[in-house]
Amino acid sequence: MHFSFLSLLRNAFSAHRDWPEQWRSPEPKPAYDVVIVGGGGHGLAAAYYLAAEFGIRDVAVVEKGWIGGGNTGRNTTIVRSNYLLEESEALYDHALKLWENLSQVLNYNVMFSPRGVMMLAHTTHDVQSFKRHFHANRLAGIDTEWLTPEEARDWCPGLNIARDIRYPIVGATLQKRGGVARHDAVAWGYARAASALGVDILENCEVTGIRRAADGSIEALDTTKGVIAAKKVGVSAAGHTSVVMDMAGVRMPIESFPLQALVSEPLKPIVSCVVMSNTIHAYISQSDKGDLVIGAGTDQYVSYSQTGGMQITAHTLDAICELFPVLRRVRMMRNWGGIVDTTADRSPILGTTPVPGLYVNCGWGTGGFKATPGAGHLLAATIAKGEPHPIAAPFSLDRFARGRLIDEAAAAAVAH
Amino acid sequence: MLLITCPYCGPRPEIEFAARGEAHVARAAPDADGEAVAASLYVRSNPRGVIAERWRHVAGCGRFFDALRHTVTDKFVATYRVGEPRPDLAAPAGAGEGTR
Amino acid sequence: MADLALRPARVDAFGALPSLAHGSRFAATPVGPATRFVFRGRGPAIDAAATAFGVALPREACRAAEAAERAALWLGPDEWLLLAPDGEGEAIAAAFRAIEAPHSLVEVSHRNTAVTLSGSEVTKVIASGCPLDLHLTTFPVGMCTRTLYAKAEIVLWRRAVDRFRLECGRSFAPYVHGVLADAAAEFAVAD
Amino acid sequence: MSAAFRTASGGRIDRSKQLAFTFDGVRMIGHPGDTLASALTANGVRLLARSFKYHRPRGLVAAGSEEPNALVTVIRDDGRTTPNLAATTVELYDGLVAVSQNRWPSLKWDVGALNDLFSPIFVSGFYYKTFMWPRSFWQKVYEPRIRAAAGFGEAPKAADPDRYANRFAHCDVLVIGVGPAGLAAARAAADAGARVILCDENPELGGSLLADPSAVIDGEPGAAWAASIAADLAARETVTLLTRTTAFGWYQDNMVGLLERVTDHLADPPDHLPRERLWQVRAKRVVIAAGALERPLVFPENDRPGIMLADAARTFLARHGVAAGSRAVVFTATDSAYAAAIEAKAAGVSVALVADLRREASPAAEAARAAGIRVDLATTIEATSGGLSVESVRLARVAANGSIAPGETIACDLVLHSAGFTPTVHLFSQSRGKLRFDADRGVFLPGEPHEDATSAGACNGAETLAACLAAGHAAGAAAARAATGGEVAERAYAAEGLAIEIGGHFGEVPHGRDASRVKCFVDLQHDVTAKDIRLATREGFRSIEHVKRFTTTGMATDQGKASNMNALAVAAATMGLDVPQVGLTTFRRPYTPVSFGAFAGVNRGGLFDPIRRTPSHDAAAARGAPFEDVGLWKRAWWFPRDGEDRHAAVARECRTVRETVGVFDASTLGKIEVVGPDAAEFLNRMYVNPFLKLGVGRCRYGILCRDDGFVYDDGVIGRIAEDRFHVTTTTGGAPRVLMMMEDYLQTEWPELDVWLTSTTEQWAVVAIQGPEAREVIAPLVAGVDLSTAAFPHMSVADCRILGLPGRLFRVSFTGELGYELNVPADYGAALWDALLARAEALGGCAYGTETMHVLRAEKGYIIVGQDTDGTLTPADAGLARAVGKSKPDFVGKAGMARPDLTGPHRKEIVGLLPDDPKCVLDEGAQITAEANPAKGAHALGHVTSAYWSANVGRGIALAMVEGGRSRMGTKLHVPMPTGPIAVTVVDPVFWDKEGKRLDG
Repeated sequence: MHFSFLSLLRNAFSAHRDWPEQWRSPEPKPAYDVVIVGGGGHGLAAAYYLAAEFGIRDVAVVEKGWIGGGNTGRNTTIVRSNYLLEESEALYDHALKLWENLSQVLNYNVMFSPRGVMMLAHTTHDVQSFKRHFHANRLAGIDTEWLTPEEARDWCPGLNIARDIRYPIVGATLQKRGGVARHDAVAWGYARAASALGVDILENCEVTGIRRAADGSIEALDTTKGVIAAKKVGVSAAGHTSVVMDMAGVRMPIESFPLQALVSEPLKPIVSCVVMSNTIHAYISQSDKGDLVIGAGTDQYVSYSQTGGMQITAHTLDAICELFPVLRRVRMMRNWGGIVDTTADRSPILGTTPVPGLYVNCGWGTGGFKATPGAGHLLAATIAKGEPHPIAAPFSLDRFARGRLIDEAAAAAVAH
Repeated sequence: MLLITCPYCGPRPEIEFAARGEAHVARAAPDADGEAVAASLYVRSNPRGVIAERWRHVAGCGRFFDALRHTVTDKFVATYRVGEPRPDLAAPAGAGEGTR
Repeated sequence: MADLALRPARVDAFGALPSLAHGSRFAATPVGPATRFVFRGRGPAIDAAATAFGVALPREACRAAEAAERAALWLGPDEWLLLAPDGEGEAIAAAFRAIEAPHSLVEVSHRNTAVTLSGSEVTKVIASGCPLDLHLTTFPVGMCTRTLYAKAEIVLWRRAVDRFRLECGRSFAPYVHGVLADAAAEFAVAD
Repeated sequence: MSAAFRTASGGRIDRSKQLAFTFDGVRMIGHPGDTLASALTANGVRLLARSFKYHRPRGLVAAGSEEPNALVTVIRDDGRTTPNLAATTVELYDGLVAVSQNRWPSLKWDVGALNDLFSPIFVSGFYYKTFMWPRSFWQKVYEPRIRAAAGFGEAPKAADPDRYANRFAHCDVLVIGVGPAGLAAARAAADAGARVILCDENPELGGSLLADPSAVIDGEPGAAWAASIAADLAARETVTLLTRTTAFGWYQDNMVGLLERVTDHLADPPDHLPRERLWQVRAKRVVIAAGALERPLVFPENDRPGIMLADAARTFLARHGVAAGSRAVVFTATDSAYAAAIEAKAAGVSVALVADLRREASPAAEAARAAGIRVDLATTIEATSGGLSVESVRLARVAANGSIAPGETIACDLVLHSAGFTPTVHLFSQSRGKLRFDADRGVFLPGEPHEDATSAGACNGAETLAACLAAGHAAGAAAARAATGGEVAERAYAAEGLAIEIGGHFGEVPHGRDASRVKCFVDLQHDVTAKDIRLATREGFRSIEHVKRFTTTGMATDQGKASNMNALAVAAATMGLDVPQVGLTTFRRPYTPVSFGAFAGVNRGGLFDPIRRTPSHDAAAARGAPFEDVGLWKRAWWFPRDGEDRHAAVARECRTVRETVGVFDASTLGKIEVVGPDAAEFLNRMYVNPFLKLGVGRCRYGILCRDDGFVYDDGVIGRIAEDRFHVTTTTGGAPRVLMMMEDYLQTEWPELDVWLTSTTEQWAVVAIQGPEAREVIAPLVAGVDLSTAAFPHMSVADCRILGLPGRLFRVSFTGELGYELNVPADYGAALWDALLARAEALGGCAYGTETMHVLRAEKGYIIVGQDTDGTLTPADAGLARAVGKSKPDFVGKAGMARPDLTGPHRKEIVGLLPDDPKCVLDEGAQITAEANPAKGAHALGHVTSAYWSANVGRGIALAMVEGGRSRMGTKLHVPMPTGPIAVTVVDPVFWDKEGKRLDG
């Protein structure tokens, strides 16, 4: 049933008794052309684009829990493409362009809200680093502005631009096309659209093994719902990449860390855009519901526990209170943890693997949500064509051995 | 905040420690090729289970040491000094008993 | 010697900050200028160091030993912080030159600065920023260790039930002093 | 004068004292011992809030922190304004000012209530289905309106001036919740000799005992018993007793976060006290005695003001001497609510009847009848009426076959309801303990623990006072034994009191209304009804996590304390599944909300991060020098003279250094003393440069890479003795370089006899640079022949400076004759003053980091972290010659040999000269081959350093350029918003290419 205000109105008269399920929940077929491992935003998007754009509809998405229950439903929903390096700019702006029409394309309001992403500079080194971003983005055709502290305050009232604080704000970059979206809706919207095109979404179906043919190529998956044969398999299981790939005998250059986030109680509008500070480790936005959505840092050790230490939360909130001193009395309502698969160069791995028929999309670290439509689209294209999509090509698994790293972190991280 | 048993100082809070990644990963030989370098620098077992990892009690005795920890429960199984072999979990835990 | 005339006065970092005094409840008093060395070594060098310094270097973790005006604090299995009155630096360095066994002796008299924390509420003030259990059963008199106070690395040494010596890097003194003052504020007024 | 609904006597309030307060500007009177909720109820105020979505009028549902409706803003002043506080948790003080939220123009007349008319459209998840057309309207029209309507309270207008404290604490046994079970547990643990911390969110200890007049323990009234035990515990040195303290979060290894509210209950908080204190408690064992919460019945229109939980009414009565209404209807599915009816009647409230969903009369029902209260069995409420307060309810009879017969309408201003109790398993679940489903009672109980924790009392399923006390004692004794080995004698408590019923009725009650249209609220704050949950399951949201996210049930500020089990039951019933099959949503931190300020604590303003100052800081500040942040350090940026702006000051400093002499504070550079027979061997392995042959008294510029082959840090390394080196690092790099060196030393090469000691803060360092440098220092230095012959460039010597044991380096980061004088840091200020006085006498001056940057750039000296960014090899940085190619190994040797780390595509550091000599390029600007590149054109590199060089008389720059050294003399372009700037690639040395000036 098409979603619209009219359909909503019509169903109001029948007390909403006639809404169909948003996606089918079939039993697995014995075999599929393509099986996507991981029912998060990335995996569901990949399945959708395989069916919608590449005409491959014999597709299943296997999800060990409930769709969108991993990092998709646990992140702070920031969307931006103002990255430094040309490869990253192309990757994330590809995703941002898809975000801009996603609600209409999926006929599902994912509430993409381009309210602007502001990144604060506090030191000389920040200014050098962010000016470099600013100029690189301009050259790449990615919208970006450089703001004085006063302009930053005007764009986001409540921001503390006093000069006498420990790390005064000395400037900022702003990407107006960046913003936030409703994370659950992204997963549900892709699931609904994919299901309508014939994609089977198999929830509570955990992969327990990967079977390979004599020639080493992908043959089938062992799952908690039985053996599922597949010509091609795309692994998009953020938080469990190493575990799944290990089943295929592929060791990954990835470590998984706990990442915490939190929300405040609902407040009337106070933070008008997304504000990020790398130097004092804080990022914050406000949801349509009024919650302040705040991202904390990662813990320092590998963990799949989806929790994290109090010192991490505290460190984030002391930074938030420095940027917005009016928020000290505001209260944390809910705090949770996710698992981020992290690579050495803080860039993802998206493409083929040493195993024929096996494709991987992983290592997005804290940047996965913003890439959702793009990652899904590129993974679909790569699986459909059997070779990396040009935008994905630089993010190959072999770049680490060759030394052709795409190091977004290095440019910002090193202090002198 | 984890409670970590330093093999020298005993149980201490995590904020005194620096995690230094997977243990027992050999450094690449000076003439190693790219694959070997990548294996040494980047490829990690990253297990969903017991991991052997390196810690330094940086705001304490300053010593590096190794630990076995379960990555789902976050519980330490054992901590042991650099150079000591990875404890056999089948054997009864001896010195360097975990934090619990 | 002419240059002695030039010799300026020593400015201890904690000494330059105001003392905190809240009656018998809490006081923070600068220790003042002192001589400090970090001794590092293993095996025979440790015994030789004890002879040279005049204080047996503790082998037990996190313990300090004192003799006369000098003290040796265990900071790590091969690391001790040696404390002595101001002005004994060159004498101590000379005494250690005789040690044959491989070791490292580095003067850090000015790297650190120290304050004495005391009073009936002293452990509460320290516990505002130090994550260790300061109960006498777990942090007895004579225990010393490197640890944290808020965001500063410190060396904490318990001299008596209600008296500690806190050492930190000289540039961290104003920060440590500020956090101590904030934590001690509630003891400015008797309950 | 006493408030209308205040009982004649009773309650744990001080009637002798009056407290004046206002709510939405109306002045009222309460007493010490009141909460804002009880005081408002006493004054007959029922309308306290509007709901989130439909703006329906709402009153109190509960008496504790689980209250979902009555959120208010409490105002002391602009900075001390606290939104979203549950009125039930706000202790009354004289002069308290509270206002309602999320309504306009007023609580009574709220325009937002229009939403209620559209509620047939505004069902769960409606926003996913609409607001998509036209596309631009989402951002311009729909979302702004949604945002304006959403949210509850407003953030304060001004910064919060209050202080927040932190306390790390440790104990053998932490007891969470101080009701009967908690008191018994704490007493047992303390008697066994354990160090005990016990905490409770209430101002008074005793928990349910305070609200149960029938409770008697060992012959004492329950409340009195609680007081005496608490007093006994408080007197013990081994016990820390915390009231107004909520255990909000469980972290790993038995670390529990507590929030202590220190001054919010005071009319005039004294300055010396923090507002709140965050306790980080590490407990060997934890006893959770969190009790149980009464669960609402889900019936049509169950959200009107005056409809509250029976247990809440009992609490208001027993603790605050407040009758919640004048004519009550009691609606129950268990015995628990009968006490409320009987107590209410005794307090003079007329009780119309008790409507009991059950078919058989229980002893409690008989007792109520004996007390003259009408009891209707098999009876439900299928409608309520009223505007800003409930006015009547319509009963219905539930036949054995489930058919519903409409019954009479009863006028009332109070409906007390109870579905039974739900154990509070939040913290146990947070601790990652497994919950088990008690099928008989339909509730989740603590199962296999993950941490060293035990649950005792009602939170573990106990229903009687005696059982809670026994369980508490056993848990406390066991916890103490496990933590300390201490023993305590068995203790049997003689106890009578009200028994609660764990379990009872779950989900929507039977009624004769159209279930697809009538509003039976499950989550009151978020306006989630039973039909919303059915809609979610109909649309395929089958996991309870999906139901929660789609309907937002359980996501309100109360985190679903009252709604979770009912929502689960409705979902399970709709799908025909058992509750465990649908699953339970995870309980997330915090149990109740925690202010940001409490986490931030002292980390604010000047104490947000340590501010590290050098010994000469005050002298520089006295000269008006601005400072720049480098790591934690404050470094003097430039030294302006009268009327000089930054540009003029830096230009003058630059010229002065090259013409005469300049004085620079280099104290922040990291320093590491490397000592031991293997010191040279160690450095030879760490740095890319060779060090074995470096002579004593000589220095070498060292480059440190990581094993990936990328430049990590650099610095000058001097050999003080055969077995002693003085290593310097970048200012920001000092800690991580020491960490890296210790790592290799301890874990890769433990066989080396060498030790590392940080001396960064031991030495104050002043650099003297310029033709007159030797002249400046000569009189202050003793014990070293300063002639170039005896002490050439890159020399080091221990000597006496100002008569002090010092260390002198002949080094230059400017290209001029230069020295760096090290003296013990406590003499640093004196050294600075002495040198600056000498230099100024010779026409020299002090210079700051900006001039240092310009001068080094004129010489093409790189700054790691500015001209490199962690992706450059030494060769890329033009330092290939420094790499000890013949060395068998060094850190980074294999890494930098990887195929793509060499070749023409590599970015190399070169110099750039803008065609317009007056132009100073923008650091970070991109470099392209074409003057006007197309969007997305490939950048050849970027400008890493750019300055106006007063000495060269033009703008100069360093840059990373692809194949840069092969492009010498070629023209490139720097596209700027204002248009392209043409530049020429040149050698990065702009000044004294021959290096003659090093010797003055």
